[in-house]
Amino acid sequence: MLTEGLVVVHEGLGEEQQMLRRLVLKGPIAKTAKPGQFVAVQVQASSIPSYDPLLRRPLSIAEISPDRDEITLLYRIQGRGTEILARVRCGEKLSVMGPLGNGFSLPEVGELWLVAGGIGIFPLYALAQNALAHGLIVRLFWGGENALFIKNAGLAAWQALGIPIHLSTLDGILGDKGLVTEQVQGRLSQLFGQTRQTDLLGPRQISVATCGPKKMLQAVTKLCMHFAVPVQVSLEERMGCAVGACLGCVCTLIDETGTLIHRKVCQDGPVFRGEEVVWDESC
Amino acid sequence: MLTEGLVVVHEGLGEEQQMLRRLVLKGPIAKTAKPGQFVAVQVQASSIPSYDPLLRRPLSIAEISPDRDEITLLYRIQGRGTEILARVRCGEKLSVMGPLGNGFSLPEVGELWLVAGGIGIFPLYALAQNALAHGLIVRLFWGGENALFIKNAGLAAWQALGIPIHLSTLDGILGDKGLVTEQVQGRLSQLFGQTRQTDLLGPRQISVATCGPKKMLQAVTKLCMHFAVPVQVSLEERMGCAVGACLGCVCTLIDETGTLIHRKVCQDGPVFRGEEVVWDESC
Amino acid sequence: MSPVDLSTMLAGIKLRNPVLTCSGTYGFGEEYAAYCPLEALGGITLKGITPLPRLGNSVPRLAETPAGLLNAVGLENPGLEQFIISYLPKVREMPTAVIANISGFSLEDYVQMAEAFQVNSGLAALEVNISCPNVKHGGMHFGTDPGSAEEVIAAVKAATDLPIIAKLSPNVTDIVGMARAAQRGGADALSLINTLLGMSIDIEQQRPLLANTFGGLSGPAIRPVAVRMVWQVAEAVDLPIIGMGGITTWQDAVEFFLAGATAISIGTGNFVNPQAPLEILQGIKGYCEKHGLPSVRNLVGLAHKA
Amino acid sequence: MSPVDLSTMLAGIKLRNPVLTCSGTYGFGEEYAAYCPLEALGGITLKGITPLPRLGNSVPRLAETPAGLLNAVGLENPGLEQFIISYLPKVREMPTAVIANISGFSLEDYVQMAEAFQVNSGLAALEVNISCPNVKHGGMHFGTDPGSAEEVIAAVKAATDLPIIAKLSPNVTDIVGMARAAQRGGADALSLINTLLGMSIDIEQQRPLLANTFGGLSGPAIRPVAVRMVWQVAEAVDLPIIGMGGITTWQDAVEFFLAGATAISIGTGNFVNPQAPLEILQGIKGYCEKHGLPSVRNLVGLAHKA
Ligand SMILES: Cc1cc2nc3c(=O)[nH]c(=O)nc-3n(C[C@H](O)[C@H](O)[C@H](O)COP(=O)(O)OP(=O)(O)OC[C@H]3O[C@@H](n4cnc5c(N)ncnc54)[C@H](O)[C@@H]3O)c2cc1C
Ligand SMILES: Cc1cc2nc3c(=O)[nH]c(=O)nc-3n(C[C@H](O)[C@H](O)[C@H](O)COP(=O)(O)OP(=O)(O)OC[C@H]3O[C@@H](n4cnc5c(N)ncnc54)[C@H](O)[C@@H]3O)c2cc1C
Ligand SMILES: Cc1cc2nc3c(=O)[nH]c(=O)nc-3n(C[C@H](O)[C@H](O)[C@H](O)COP(=O)(O)O)c2cc1C
Ligand SMILES: Cc1cc2nc3c(=O)[nH]c(=O)nc-3n(C[C@H](O)[C@H](O)[C@H](O)COP(=O)(O)O)c2cc1C
Ligand code: FES
Ligand code: FES
Repeated sequence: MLTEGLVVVHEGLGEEQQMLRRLVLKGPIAKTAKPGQFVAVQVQASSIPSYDPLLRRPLSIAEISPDRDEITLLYRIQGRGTEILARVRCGEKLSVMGPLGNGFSLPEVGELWLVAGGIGIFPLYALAQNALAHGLIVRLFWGGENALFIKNAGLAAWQALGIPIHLSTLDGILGDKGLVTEQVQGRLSQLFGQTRQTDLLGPRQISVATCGPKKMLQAVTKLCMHFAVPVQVSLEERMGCAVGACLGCVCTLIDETGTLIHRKVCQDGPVFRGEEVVWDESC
Repeated sequence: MLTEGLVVVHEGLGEEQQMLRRLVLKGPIAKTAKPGQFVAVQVQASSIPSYDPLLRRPLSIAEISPDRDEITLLYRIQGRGTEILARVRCGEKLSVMGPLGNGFSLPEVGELWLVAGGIGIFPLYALAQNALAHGLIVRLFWGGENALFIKNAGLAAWQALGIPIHLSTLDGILGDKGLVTEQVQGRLSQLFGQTRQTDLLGPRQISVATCGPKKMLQAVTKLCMHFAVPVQVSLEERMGCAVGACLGCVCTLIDETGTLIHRKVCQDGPVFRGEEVVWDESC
Repeated sequence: MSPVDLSTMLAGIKLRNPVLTCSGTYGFGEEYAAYCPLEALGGITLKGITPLPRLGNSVPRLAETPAGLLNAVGLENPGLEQFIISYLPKVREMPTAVIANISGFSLEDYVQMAEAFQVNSGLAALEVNISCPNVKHGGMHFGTDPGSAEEVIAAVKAATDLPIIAKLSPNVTDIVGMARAAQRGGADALSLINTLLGMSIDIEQQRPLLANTFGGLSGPAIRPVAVRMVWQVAEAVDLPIIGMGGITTWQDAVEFFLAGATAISIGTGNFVNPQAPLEILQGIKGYCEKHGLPSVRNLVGLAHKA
Repeated sequence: MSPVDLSTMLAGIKLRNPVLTCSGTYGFGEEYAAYCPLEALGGITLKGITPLPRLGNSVPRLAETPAGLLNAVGLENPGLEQFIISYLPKVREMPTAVIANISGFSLEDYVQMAEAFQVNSGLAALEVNISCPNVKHGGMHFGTDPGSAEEVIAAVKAATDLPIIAKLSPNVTDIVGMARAAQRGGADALSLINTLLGMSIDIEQQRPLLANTFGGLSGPAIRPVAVRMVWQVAEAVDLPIIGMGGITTWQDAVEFFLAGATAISIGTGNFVNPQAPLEILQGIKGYCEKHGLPSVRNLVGLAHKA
């Protein structure tokens, strides 16, 4: 769906040096969007006839308010596109394609662990809200560079959800010192020791949804597979069309027969089952 | 000189459908600018890293306030560049090159006739102010499409100068019906009949400064030459560098020896002596 | 005034209108259906296929450049067999003209694919890509040497009863020479242009941005080169031209018609605005009305007469 | 850490730094002096000159395109004699390396001009433009046929004791072949790239926008093509390269160094930002510091090693 999203909120998220922004768009997308889906946004107000930057920017849907017809996008100013996007003012309209791709699927029962690295936290918020609404137990593991980043990137909003939160920072000033994967590993071994998860689909089943740097997604997937914990990963790739037409954004999966296949992050993803993803860069 | 001009005023000039804008920039340019000179403006706030549109836009300096360090640019939204320029907001900064080119030269004495076609009126205002300040008699001949345009394009400001104004419109609803050149011709023949202007450099010498469509400049020049009235014309041409380095903006002149030569509108102009200009398109 | 006639003829194919979409940018037709109904289009050109399945290049496959896009997909496609089984049957149901696009790495490749596609397949035409610059050596040779171009087009022409559209590479010294070669080979129409060979470097990683090092440059940045080539070929060769290269607005499209294109095709422009084909169609109509032209066919080559 | 060494050697010329300006975009040096002091530049390349004076093409000579600029100046210049009388004497006073750029329409033209410029003129080098695409037929032939390119470079080389920089046209199938031809001819360095041949049409007037119909495309739009050609030539030919084509920021410049350019040259970028050379110089310095490189020379070709 192609719509003109009215900018109703566009503000800094936390302190300026974090270069984070919160953008709320009013439009019909909110009615159909699911957690884990994304939109492709034109970074300049539709009224500006400029071809540079040329392409839309893919941004995850961080919050969905169907009642108010609003979706929230959280983004970091990364390069030219987001830099220009950051200048768009309230009241202006942005051309938005979406909702795009397949989001996360909720487990019927049990505990949903969210594992986030850095700004990988953004798409997980909508998922947490959704999971809680469906009566699931939600637990967050979030690793970030330092306390400042985590506070600025929305910690308060997460705390407001009243769920258990396990933080990791490189300096250890907030949460544990180290990588988020270490905390996940610790808790998994605590639960299963040398064994693997057995009561699949049982009320205490644990499943994981994760988003962040590729290396982290790979590590989390390895852990989960080791303990037989189902894991969904949200991938990123450079996009052209964002609808599956250009084959620009493929990732490599391995199918049941063990053959390597390509899938489109934009259309078949961005969320995939961790065990099917081939992490080798050269694929 | 390359400077960052602070946008202190940016408003519509007259009614919206005329697509006219008034842009006041604060900066050192005002200290040195002369009537008839122009600036080359980047159409997007300097903070936007976009290469489309690529080039600066040449705009004449319509008003110069050295005391307030302000120059006024009046422009019509013509295409992509000015369309984007029109979106720049007060408080933003624009990269400006200027003052550029050679402006009009004031006659020592006598009457200065300003002949404007359409938006060719814009650069003449600063000249009128300057001429009046130097004790010259100033008279305006201005032709426009219709009354609406002329009212919107700043007639009031001209009337405030308290100089004689002769208007022409195609429909004749305001001023005479017809072309501005007809009024100029009428008045010149009235003054000189079959003769030519004789008391050159005398207190009653008449000289002309004109800006507008090429065809009009050509006609005015022809008239002036017929009556031996000195005439300065302000030319337009597409520009690349705006400083005389690329040879993109040449016009053709004929020198004393009668040979055709090229001059750069940006550096040698935009103001030339009418009699030296070769009007033939194919030069 | 009676409504503008948008229909046109291209290489014997009657098209509802002259607005097509480019191979490799429009998938197999369905992907954009939600944004632009297929029945509104004059036709679509399918992603290039090869005899054998190809996984294509590694990622990154795309890099944005000023007003342009570099791509190095590497001709990923299901291969001829899969295509015939799972896609070709659908072609008849498609509410628009469907043009298949074939690529190969040997004369035999092209012939094998041409034989597989005949009029009874429901396809409207076969576009022969002799110019995909992404795959190392791939196609390039055919696309830059007039002799081989003529040879491959002739072989394809002999192998199928479908109209043949030769898609030319802009990465040549003499585009007119290539067009003439395609004509000698028996091409019924020409597609101009494919992408310009380019690359960009990640200055932080200090290595090429694309996994494939080189990529094909498309988008508004290349439009002046595309218009120039359409103009030159239109002056010299008497074949209908499908103009493409950076078309994003109706003004861009009109530029190609005036330069001599019989139809136009939109590629990267769909990424910028998935409704570009619709808006362009409207714009062309409006332009013809404004200029009192009864048919879009009256636009073709108009600027040459000036 | 000791300051970054910005000096470099190019074809035996010692340059203060590797930032030059492009022929035809920087006049004869003085025009931009108020914006960018000449003594800050590594060198400047003068507007192309021909044996006889030329008025060049009619206007319009320029057309803006997406992230690009079309120009058809048509080699307007005062001619060799006037140049020698009124300009050459000033060269010695210029506080930077001055490279003359010569164009011609016959072998004799080139030889005549080469003979007129020797080391004692104070010029640092002679750039031979065999590729100006603006003038109908002009130069084009030399720029697209390896044989003639080799011939003209050899003739020029024999006629002067100045270092010879062969400036190549990108409008060829095989840029490496052209570079090799220039090397065989005895070129001491290569300039890559000249403009891409393009055109644009005024859809209201329904005629070409440029009086000359065709023009040369420059600016950011062509950068990916320029970087690709610099990369390809750097891999194949052992000659120093002056990289140009769309350079507007220091990041652009670094891209060319990493691709294999020994020096870079700024053309259209000056129009966008007349202080671009200064900012680019600063940026290169900062980049080298950040990456711990003692000299800008360490940047050259770095991305090939990845
Ligand atoms: C499905 C998906 C969801 C995303 N969600 C978010 C989000 O919620 N918040 C957020 O801050 N970022 C998100 N990203 C990353 C975001 O798209 C990039 O940061 C952004 O495109 C950078 O654009 P730029 O012009 O600022 O950077 P530049 O580096 O200048 O961009 C240059 C080109 O590379 C592309 N590009 C650069 N980085 C990425 C990347 N990481 N992924 C895909 N394309 C990239 C750009 O789209 C552009 O085409 C998401 C990416 C994907 C694929
Ligand atoms: C010395 C000089 C002074 C000028 N002063 C004024 C002024 O005070 N007020 C005003 O409204 N206009 C003025 N103009 C015209 C103004 O520069 C153009 O209207 C403007 O550049 C159009 O840009 P655009 O992108 O909106 O139009 P587009 O048509 O999209 O521009 C496309 C390209 O053509 C160039 N171009 C288009 N029209 C002209 C033109 N008439 N002259 C030169 N280049 C052109 C643009 O600069 C751009 O490079 C002046 C022009 C010159 C040469
Ligand atoms: C992502 C992508 C994939 C492409 N794949 C093909 C292809 O498979 N076969 C082909 O002939 N052209 C292919 N092309 C070239 C386009 O069909 C078209 O010729 C070119 O992009 C210029 O048009 P544009 O500027 O409108 O995109 C591809 C282009 C892009 C951007
Ligand atoms: C207005 C203009 C005039 C030019 N004149 C010449 C010339 O006389 N001789 C020449 O070798 N190249 C000439 N060029 C090409 C430039 O030197 C340069 O190779 C090309 O513009 C690419 O660099 P850029 O994108 O930085 O401008 C000219 C370019 C422009 C824009
Ligand atoms: S971005 Fe085009 S297929 Fe995914
Ligand atoms: S615009 Fe470059 S010389 Fe006038």
